[in-house]
Amino acid sequence: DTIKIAYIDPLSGPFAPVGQNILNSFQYVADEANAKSWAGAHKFEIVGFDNKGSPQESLSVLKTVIDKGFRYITQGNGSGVGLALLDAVNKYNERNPGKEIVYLNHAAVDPDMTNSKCSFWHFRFDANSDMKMEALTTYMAQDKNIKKVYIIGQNYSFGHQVTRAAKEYLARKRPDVQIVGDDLHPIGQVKDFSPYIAKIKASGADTVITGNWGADLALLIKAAKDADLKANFYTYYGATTGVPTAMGAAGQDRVKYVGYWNANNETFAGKDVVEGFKAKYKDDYYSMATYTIVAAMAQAVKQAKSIEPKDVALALENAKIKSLNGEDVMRKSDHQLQQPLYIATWVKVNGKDVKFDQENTGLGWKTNQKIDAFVATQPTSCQMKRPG
Amino acid sequence: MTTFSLELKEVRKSFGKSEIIRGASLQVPKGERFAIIGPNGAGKSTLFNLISGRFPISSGDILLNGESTTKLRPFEINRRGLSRSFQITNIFHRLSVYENLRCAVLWSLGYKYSFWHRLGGLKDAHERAEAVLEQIGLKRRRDITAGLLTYAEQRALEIGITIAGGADVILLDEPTAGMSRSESDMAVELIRKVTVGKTLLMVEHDMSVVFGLADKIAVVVYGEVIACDTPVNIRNNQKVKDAYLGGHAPVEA
Amino acid sequence: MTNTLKYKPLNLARWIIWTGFAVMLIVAPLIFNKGGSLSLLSQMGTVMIFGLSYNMLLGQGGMLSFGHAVYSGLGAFFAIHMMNLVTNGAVNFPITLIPLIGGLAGMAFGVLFGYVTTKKSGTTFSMITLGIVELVFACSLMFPSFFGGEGGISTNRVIGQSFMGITYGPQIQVYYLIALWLFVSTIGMYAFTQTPLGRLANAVRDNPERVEFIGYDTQWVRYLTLILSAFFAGISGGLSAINFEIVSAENVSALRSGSVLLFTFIGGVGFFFGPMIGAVIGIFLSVMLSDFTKAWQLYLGVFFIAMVMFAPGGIASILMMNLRVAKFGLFKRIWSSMWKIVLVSVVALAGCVIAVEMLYQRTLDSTQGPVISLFGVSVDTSQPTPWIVAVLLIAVGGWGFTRCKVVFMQKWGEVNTEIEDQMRRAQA
Amino acid sequence: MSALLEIKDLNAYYGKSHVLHGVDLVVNQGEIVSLLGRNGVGRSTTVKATMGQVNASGSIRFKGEEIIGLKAFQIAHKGLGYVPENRDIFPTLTVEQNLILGEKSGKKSRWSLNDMYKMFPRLKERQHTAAGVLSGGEQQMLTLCRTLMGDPDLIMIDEPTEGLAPKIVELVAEYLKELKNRGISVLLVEQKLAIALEISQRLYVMGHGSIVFEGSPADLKANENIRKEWLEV
Amino acid sequence: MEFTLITLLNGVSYGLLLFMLSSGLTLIFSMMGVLNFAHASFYMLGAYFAYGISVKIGFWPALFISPMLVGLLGALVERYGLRSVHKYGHIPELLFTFGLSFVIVELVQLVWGRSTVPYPIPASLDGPLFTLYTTTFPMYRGFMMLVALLMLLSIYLLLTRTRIGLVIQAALTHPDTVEALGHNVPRVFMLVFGGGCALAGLAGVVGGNAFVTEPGMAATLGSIIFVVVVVGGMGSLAGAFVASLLIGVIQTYAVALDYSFMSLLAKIGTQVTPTTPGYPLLSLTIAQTAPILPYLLLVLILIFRPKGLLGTREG
Ligand SMILES: Nc1ncnc2c1ncn2[C@@H]1O[C@H](COP(=O)(O)OP(=O)(O)OP(=O)(O)O)[C@@H](O)[C@H]1O
Ligand SMILES: Nc1ncnc2c1ncn2[C@@H]1O[C@H](COP(=O)(O)OP(=O)(O)OP(=O)(O)O)[C@@H](O)[C@H]1O
Ligand SMILES: CC(C)C[C@H](N)C(=O)O
Ligand SMILES: [Mg+2]
Ligand SMILES: [Mg+2]
Repeated sequence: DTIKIAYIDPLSGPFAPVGQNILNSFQYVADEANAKSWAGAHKFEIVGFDNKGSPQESLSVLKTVIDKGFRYITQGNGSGVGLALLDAVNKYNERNPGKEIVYLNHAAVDPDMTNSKCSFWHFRFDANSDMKMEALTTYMAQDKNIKKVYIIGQNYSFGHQVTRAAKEYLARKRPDVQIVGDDLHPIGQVKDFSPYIAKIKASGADTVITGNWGADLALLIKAAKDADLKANFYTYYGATTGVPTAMGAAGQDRVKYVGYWNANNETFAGKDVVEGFKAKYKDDYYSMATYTIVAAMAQAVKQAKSIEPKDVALALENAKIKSLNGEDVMRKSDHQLQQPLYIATWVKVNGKDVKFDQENTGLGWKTNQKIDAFVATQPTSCQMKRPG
Repeated sequence: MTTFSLELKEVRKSFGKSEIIRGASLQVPKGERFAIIGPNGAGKSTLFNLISGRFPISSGDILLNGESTTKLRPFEINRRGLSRSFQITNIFHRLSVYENLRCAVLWSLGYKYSFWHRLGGLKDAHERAEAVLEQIGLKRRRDITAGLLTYAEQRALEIGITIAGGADVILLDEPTAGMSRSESDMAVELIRKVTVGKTLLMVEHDMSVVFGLADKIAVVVYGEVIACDTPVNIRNNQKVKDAYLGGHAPVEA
Repeated sequence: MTNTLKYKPLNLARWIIWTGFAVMLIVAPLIFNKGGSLSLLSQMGTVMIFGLSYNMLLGQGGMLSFGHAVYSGLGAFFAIHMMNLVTNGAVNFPITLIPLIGGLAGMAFGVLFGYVTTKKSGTTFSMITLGIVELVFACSLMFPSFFGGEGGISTNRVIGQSFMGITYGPQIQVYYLIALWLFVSTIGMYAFTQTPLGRLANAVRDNPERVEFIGYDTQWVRYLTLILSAFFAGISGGLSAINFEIVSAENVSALRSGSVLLFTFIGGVGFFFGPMIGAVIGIFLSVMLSDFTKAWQLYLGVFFIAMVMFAPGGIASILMMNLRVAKFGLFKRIWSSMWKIVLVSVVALAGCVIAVEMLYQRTLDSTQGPVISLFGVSVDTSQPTPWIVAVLLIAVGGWGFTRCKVVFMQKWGEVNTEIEDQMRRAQA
Repeated sequence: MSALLEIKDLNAYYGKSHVLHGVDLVVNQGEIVSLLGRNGVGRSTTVKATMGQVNASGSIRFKGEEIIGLKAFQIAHKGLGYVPENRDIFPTLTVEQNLILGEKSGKKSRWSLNDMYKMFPRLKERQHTAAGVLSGGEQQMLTLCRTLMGDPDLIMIDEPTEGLAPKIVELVAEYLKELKNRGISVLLVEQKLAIALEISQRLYVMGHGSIVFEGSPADLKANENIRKEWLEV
Repeated sequence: MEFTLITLLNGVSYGLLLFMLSSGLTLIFSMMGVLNFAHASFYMLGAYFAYGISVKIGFWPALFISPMLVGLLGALVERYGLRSVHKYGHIPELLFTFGLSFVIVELVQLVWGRSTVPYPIPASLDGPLFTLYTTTFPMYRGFMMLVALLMLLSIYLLLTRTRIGLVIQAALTHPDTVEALGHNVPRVFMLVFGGGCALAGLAGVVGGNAFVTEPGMAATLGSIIFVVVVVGGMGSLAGAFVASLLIGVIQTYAVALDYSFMSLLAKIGTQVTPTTPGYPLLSLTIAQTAPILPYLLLVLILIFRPKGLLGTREG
C-alpha cells in the first residue's frame, strides 16, 4: 500500500524557501526508502500543501487533505501553526473515531506540545527547545569567557520559550553569568537590526542567544558585523535556508548553532544523502528529521503490519529508530524523540572536519561537541489520553 | 419690532488676510422676494455660503426668523427652515431624479437616520417627491439618472432639491446661469410658482430675471450692501449704474 | 459603481428571487458533495456576508476602507472567547447564536473606531482605516492573552448537549448554520438599501456637500452606516470562528481587508449581489487554485489585473449587461461573435497556462524532473514539442482574439445602442 | 483675406450618438466670427471637435494644414487656442500657476503675465489664491487669460460671458475687439445675441448639428425668420 | 552617549532609506493620485536587477542601469496598463497596482528563485566609515545617506525648475483642458510614473544589499512607506522627508527604551504584579510597542492634522 503523508507547510510567501527545502528533503528520503523497500511492500508518498504560513489556513488545508484521504500529516515550520494543528487533529479524531489521523512533527519545537498539550496523535521528531537549550547551556557552561549574555528572540510562542529556558538554565548552570538584557521583536518585520545591536552593545554583552530564524537571523548577524559587535552568537537555526548566504563571512567563527545533526559530524553519517540531495536539488540537506520520520514510519508499519494510523502510532511509541545521529528513542510518555544534539561553529571549509559548505559560501559548520541524548533530556508533564 | 425672515448684522468674513465681506447688513421681511446683484467677486456667493452655514463668519450676526445661526452647521440651519441652491450644479448625479427629490424630503418628514422604515412604504415622502417632480416639470424624466439630464434640466432639479424640503427661506444662486432666454423664462415661472408665500433670496446677473421677479434688489459691492431698494429705484441709482450695470442698463430686458 | 440598486424587480419577482436563493442554499451541498466542497461552501458563505457588509461601505456609501477586517476579526475573537467561556462552563449560550456575539462586538468596535474614521471621507478616510488596521494587527502580537499571539485562539465548537442531533461537529451542520445566517444577513443588508439611511448613504457617496444642505449630517450618515456594516462583518467573523475553530491575528490584518476589497470589486460594487459573486470566485481562486498549481499567485494577480482593466464593473456588471441584452431579445445577434471570442480566449488562455506551468517547472521546480502533468496529460518540459504547442496556442488564440474582438465590440456596441434607444423611446 | 480655419463636412460623435451632421465653417485671418444657436444644437461640440477632443470625421484645415485626427496638444501647438465653456480652471493651483500653465514650452508668447493682470486687475489681486475659490466671474476671466498666454493665432471661446456682470460683459466685448485688432482671429460661441451682433463680422447659426445660416450681423438682424426659427423658442 | 549618538545615526540612516522609497511614492501619489501599491515591488525589482547586473559587470554600473530599467518598466506599466484604467477612477487604479504587486513577486521568484540571493556590498564600500567611541559606522550606510540626499536635491530641482508638477496636478482634474493648452499629458504621466518607479529602483539598489534581497522584501516595507507619505502630507516632498526621518528616529529610539507603565509605577512606589488588572498593558515596554508607533502616528496625524505635517491639502 501507499503511505500517504501530507506535508503542510509554507510553500509560498516569506517562509517558502525553508518549506520547499524540507519538502524536497522528505521526497528525497521517501524516494530512497521506496527504492530500498524500507517499509517492505509499502511505499511512501509525500505531497506538499501550502499553508501560507498561517494557522487558520493550515486548518483549512487540513480539511482538504483529510477529504483527499490522507491519514498522516507532517508539519514543522512554526510552533504557532503546530499548536493549532495539534488542537485540530485532536478534535477531528475525537469526532471521527476509526478515521484518526496522525501528526508527525518535524520541527515545531514549543515544549508545550509534548507537555501540557501533549497528545497521543502527535509525535515530535525534532528536539524541543528546552532540550536544545539544555544542550546549548551545557556547552556554554564550559566557556569561562562568557560573562554577559543577551537574549533576543522573535515575539511568538517559540521565541518566548527560548528566552524563558535560557534564563532558567543559565541561572542553574552558570549563576555567575549575568543576563544583561532580553528583547522580543516582531517576527519577520524588522528590516534594520542596528538599533537592537546598539542596545546589545550598550549592554556590554559578550554572548548573544537567539532562537531567530530566516531573515530575522540573517539581518541580526549582518547588523552586528556592521557595528563591529564583538560577541558570539548562539543560535538555533543558523543552518536553515537563506541564513548562510546572508551571513556569509560576516558570521565566521562567531556564529554557532545547536541542532540534532550536522552534515560535518564526527563520522560524516548521512554523507550520501547530503551529496545525493545536492546533486539532485542543488541545495543543502539539513532537515535530518525527514530521515528520522521516514525511517520511523517504515519501522512502525512493518512492526504493526498495518498502515492504520492508530496501529502505527502504537508501534511508534517506544520505538528505537536508527537515524543519522545514532539510535533515537521515541519516548512513550510524551511522544518526544530522545536524540543526541550537536553544537557547531560557522567556519571556512577545510576538507578535513569541515567538508560540506552551505549555499556555496565556502563556509560550513564545524562540530564542536556532540551532546548525548541523556544530557539534553527533559522531564515531561504530559498526561496522555490513550485511545481505549 | 417685527422679526425678519432673515437678518444680517454687520457680517464680516475674511479668507486669510483678505476681507471679502466687509460689514454687510440686510433685512429680509417674510414672504418677500429679494434679488442680490453685484459685480463679479463682490461676495454674493460668499454671502450665501455664510448664511447657509457653509463657512463660519468672522464677525457680526445672522438671524434666521429672529434666531442667531452663526454657530450652527449647514444641516442644522437647514432644519430650521432655510434651504439653498448652488451656482455650480450640485445634485446627486448617480441617483435617479425621483430619488434625488425623495432624499431631499426625508428629513423634513421626520425620518431622520431611520434604518427601520422601508422607503417604499413611506407614502408621504413619495407623494411629496412626486409633487415636486410635477412642479419642476421633470415628470417624464423621473427615472433617469440625474447625471444624464441636460444642463437646463439639472438646473431645474437643483431648484427642485432646494424647495423639496419645504423650507420657508430659500436661497438661489444664479438659478438661470447658462440657460437660453426661453429656458430662463421658464425658470422664472418655476421659481415664481414654487416660492409663493416664501422668502426668496436670489443672486442673478440676468437683469431680465432680476427685474422680472424681485420685490426688492440688494446691491453688493466689495462685500458691502451699498443699496437695497425697489427695482425702479435701483435702475435709476447712479451708484449702482457705475458699479454694476454699466452704460446701458438691462440690455436684454 | 454606477447604477447601484437600480434593479427593482416586481414584488412577485422579489419573492421568487429570495425563495430561489433559499432553495439554492439548501441544495448546494447536495449538488457539490465532492470531498472538500462542503468546507469551501461554508467559507464562501462567511465571505459573502463579509463582502456584502463591505459593500455597504464601498458601493453604497462610497467609503473605501482598507481596514474592514478589523470588525470581522474582532467579532471573531469575541465569538471565540465566548465559545471558550461556554466550554469552560463559565456561561451558558447556544452556539447557534454565537455569530450574534461576533456581530455585537463588531458593532461595538464600529462605534469606537468609526467615530474616528468617519470624521473624514475620501482618501483621508481610507488612510485612517489603513492605520487602524495596522494598529490593531500590531496590537494582536502585543496582547497575546486576548489575541493568542502568532498561533491564535482555538476553540471547540462541539459544546453543550446536542439539540435534536445538532452538535455542530459535522461540517454539514456548520454549513447549514452559515447558510441560515447568510440568508438572514442578506435580507437584512438588502433591506438596509431600501431604508432612508441606506438611500442617504448613496447620496453621501455621490455628493456629501449637498447632503449637508438637505438637513443631514454626513458624518452621522457615514458613522451609522459603518456601525451597521461592522455589525454584519462581525457576524461573518463569528461564523468563521465556528467554521475554523481558530481565530488568529491574520483575521484582523490589512491583508484580509485587502482581499475583501478585491473580492468585492471583482464581484462588482455596483450591484447588491456583486460581492456574493466575488466571494465565490475569490474563495475558489485562493483556496482551490493553490491546490492545483504553484503559480496560483501569478494567476490571481493576472486575473485581478485583467478584471480591473477590462471589466471594472465586476462580474456582476458583465452578467447584467448580458442579461439586459437577453431581455431585449437581442442575444442571438451577438451570440455568434461571442462564442467565437470565448473560444479563442480559451485557446490563448490554455497556451498561457501551459507555458506558465512549464516555466515554473523549468525554474522553480527544475529539481523535480522535467515531467509534469497538465490537464491530466503528462508533459516533458525538456522537449521542444510542448513549448511549440504552447506558443502556437498563444499565437493562434491571440491572433484570433484581436480579430474577433473587433467584430464583437462592434456588434456589442450596436446592440447596446439599440437597447438604449429603445429605453429612451420608452421614456420619451 | 485667407481662410485661417476651414471646416468642411464635419461629423462628430459622442460614443454612438451622432451630434454634428456635416458642419461647414470658415474663419478668416483677423476676423471675429460668432457661432449661435439654441442650447444643445452642437456649438460646443464643433469647437471641441476642432480641438481634437471629440471623435470626428470630415476635414478641418488650420493654416492650410489638415488637423483632424491630431491630438489636442498638437493642435494647440499649431496655434489654436480654446476657452472651454464650463470654467475649467485648475482648482488646486493658484491663479498665477493657472496662467503659467497656459504658456507653451519652447514658444515665446507675445503676452506676459502682466498684460493679463492689466486686462483684469481683479486677477492680480487674487494671484496667489487657489483658483477653485474664485468667484464664478473671476474664473471666467482666468480661463480666457490662460488661453491667451499660449499665444494662439485663432482663439475659440465658448460662452465667455456666462455669469459675468453686465459691466464685465462689455469689458470682454472690448477685449475681443482688441484681440482682433492685434491680428488674432476669434471664433465666438455665444448665447447673448446682443454682443455677437455688436462685435462680430460674420455669424453662423446652427440648428440640429449643422449650419443653417451664414451672414453678417446686418443680414441676421434683417432675417426675422431665421431668428424666430433657430434662436428663439 | 555612544549609544545615543549611534542610535541617532542609525535612525537617520534608516529614515533616509525610507525617504528614498517614499519620495517616488509621494511623487506618484501626489501628482497622479495613484496609490501605487506596487511601489515596494519596484523597490524589490531594483535590488534584483542590481544583483543580476552587479554579478556580471559590477556594482557601479548597476547603480545606474538598474534604476533605468525599473523606470522603463514603470513607464511601460503606465503606458499599457494604468493608462487604460485611469478613466475608471482611483479605486481601479489602486487595485491594478495591487494585482501588479502579486505578479511582480511571482515573476521575481520565477527568475531568481524563492530564497535570498547573495547581493553583496561592493568591496570599495565595505568597511567602517568612522568609529564612534567603540562602535563603527559602516561606510555603506554613509553612502546610502549620501544617495538619499542627492536624490532629494535632484527631485527638488526637477519640481521647482519645471512645470511638470503643475501640469500633472492640473491634469488630475481636467486632463482635456490641460491638453488643449498644449501639454502632452499622457507622456507626462508616463514620465512621472516611470520616474517614481526609477526612484524606487534606486532605493532597491542601495537598500537591497544593505539589508537582504529576497522575495519578501517588498511586502515588509509596503505599508510603512504609505505611513510616511501620509504623515508627511500627501504631495509634499519635504513632508515625506521630515516624516521619514521622524519615523526612522522614533522607531529606532523606541526599540532602545525598555520602559513601561510598570516601571514608571515602580518608580513612584507602586508595585505591579501579573495579577494587577491591566497587567498586559502596564507591563508593555516602549520597545515592544515600536512596531505600532508609525501607525499610531498615522492615525493621530490624520485625526488632528489631516493635511499631514507639511501638506497643503486634504485628502
Ligand atoms: N474659500 C475662499 N478662500 C479665499 N478666497 C475666497 C474663498 N471663497 C471666495 N473667495 C473670494 O471671495 C470673493 C467673492 O467671491 P464670491 O464667489 O462670493 O463672488 P460672487 O459675488 O458670487 O461673484 P460671481 O458673480 O462672479 O459669482 C472672490 O474674490 C473669491 O476669490
Ligand atoms: N459628453 C457627451 N456625451 C454624450 N452626449 C453629449 C455629450 N456632450 C454633449 N452631448 C450632446 O450633444 C449635443 C450637442 O451638445 P453641445 O454641448 O455641443 O451643445 P451646445 O450647442 O454647446 O449647447 P449649450 O448651450 O448647452 O452649451 C447635445 O444634445 C448634448 O446632449
Ligand atoms: C522551522 C523552525 C524554524 C520553526 C521553529 N522551530 C518553531 O518552532 O516555531
Ligand atoms: Mg457667485
Ligand atoms: Mg455649449
